[in-house]
Amino acid sequence: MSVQVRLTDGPLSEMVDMPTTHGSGARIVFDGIVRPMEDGATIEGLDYEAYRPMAEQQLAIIGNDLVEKHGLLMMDIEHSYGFVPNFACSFRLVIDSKHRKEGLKAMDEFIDRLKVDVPIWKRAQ
Amino acid sequence: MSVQVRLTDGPLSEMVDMPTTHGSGARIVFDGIVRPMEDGATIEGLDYEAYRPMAEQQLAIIGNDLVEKHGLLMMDIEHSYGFVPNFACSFRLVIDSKHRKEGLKAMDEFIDRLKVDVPIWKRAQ
Amino acid sequence: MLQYTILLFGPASALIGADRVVVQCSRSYTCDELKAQIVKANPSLETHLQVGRLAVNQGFVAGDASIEPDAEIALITMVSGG
Amino acid sequence: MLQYTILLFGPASALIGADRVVVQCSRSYTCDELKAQIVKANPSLETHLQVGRLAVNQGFVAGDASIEPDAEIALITMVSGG
Repeated sequence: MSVQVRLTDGPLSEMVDMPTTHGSGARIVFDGIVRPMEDGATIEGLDYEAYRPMAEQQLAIIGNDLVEKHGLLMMDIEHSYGFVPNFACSFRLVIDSKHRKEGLKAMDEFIDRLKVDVPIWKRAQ
Repeated sequence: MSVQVRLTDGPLSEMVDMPTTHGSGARIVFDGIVRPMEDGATIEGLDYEAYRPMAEQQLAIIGNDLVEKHGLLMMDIEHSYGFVPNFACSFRLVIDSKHRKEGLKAMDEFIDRLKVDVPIWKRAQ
Repeated sequence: MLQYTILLFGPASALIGADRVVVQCSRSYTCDELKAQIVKANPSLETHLQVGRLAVNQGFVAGDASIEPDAEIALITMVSGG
Repeated sequence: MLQYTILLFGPASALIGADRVVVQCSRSYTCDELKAQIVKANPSLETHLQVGRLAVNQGFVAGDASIEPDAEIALITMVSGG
């Protein structure tokens, strides 16, 4: 029942080989991708400003809450700060769970809470 | 708005590099993993028997339904037949969508329908 | 004399020890009629036919749909993919 | 004379053109009192303080929590990660 959190400068690289947790029947990976349009205007990418120590703590708090609530096996959380160009990945959430239902539920809840409680702000460039 | 379906003999390999669809803000990947226990007994893996032509058609029908219903950008569906050992992947669903909500919803619905309408049967080995 | 061949898979196939059953008939059946005839000829399949559906030419059909004897017919019992 | 320093980020920081504001005081404030004092000293931040929350030592706190002046205080307005 491990939770890992990383803040990364710039876009996230391709997902590294991460063996699924023993006993896991489902792995779900969510990649948040920067879209080339923001409010109808064409952009180059997004600049993420993070209050880094608190963002890390909040991500870990949410992760641990949801791991406990849903009985998940593993959660790996990575978010960019700084500039992320269009089409690149700025956020990745990996969840291993025994069954899919709780994993999908946790993923949905995680992203809801991310958008309220994690001090990261984006600005179109 | 493309839907791809593949039935593969044996376990699915690591996900190949698949660029996200233009305009996608979310990619969600679900991996179904064979667990080493079935009904409390230790097993070597699962043997999947598929009524292959119909399984492919049903997977495509479900995929196209959900792509239309949720306005998804891309769905890639792969399922094993034959023997898949413990800890290997037997099913992978990749969804690209503009936003995460519809992608997560579609993933949940897809798996519900998979477990009702797709003629594939597993047997513990 | 007409003849329907019904493909079996998974638990239904294991139960019968064969990958198909054959039903003789003097006229075309609807899907529901054919299910009843399969049970009549193979009583051990009754439970599977209660929860299962027939697929015709690789697609599910309504109970009152008429089935041609030369169609590809399959009994799709409780599936378990994923 | 005591002094609170409040870190700003994102839109709030852009609005003020600075990454922090300072509030002078003669006694310790609760979180809600400090928010009121920040608005008083920086009226343009009012909207941000209405929707935003104060974090103390990198965690959110209740409105009636007392805040030590030497704590690390930050104004967390509408976030937009993901």
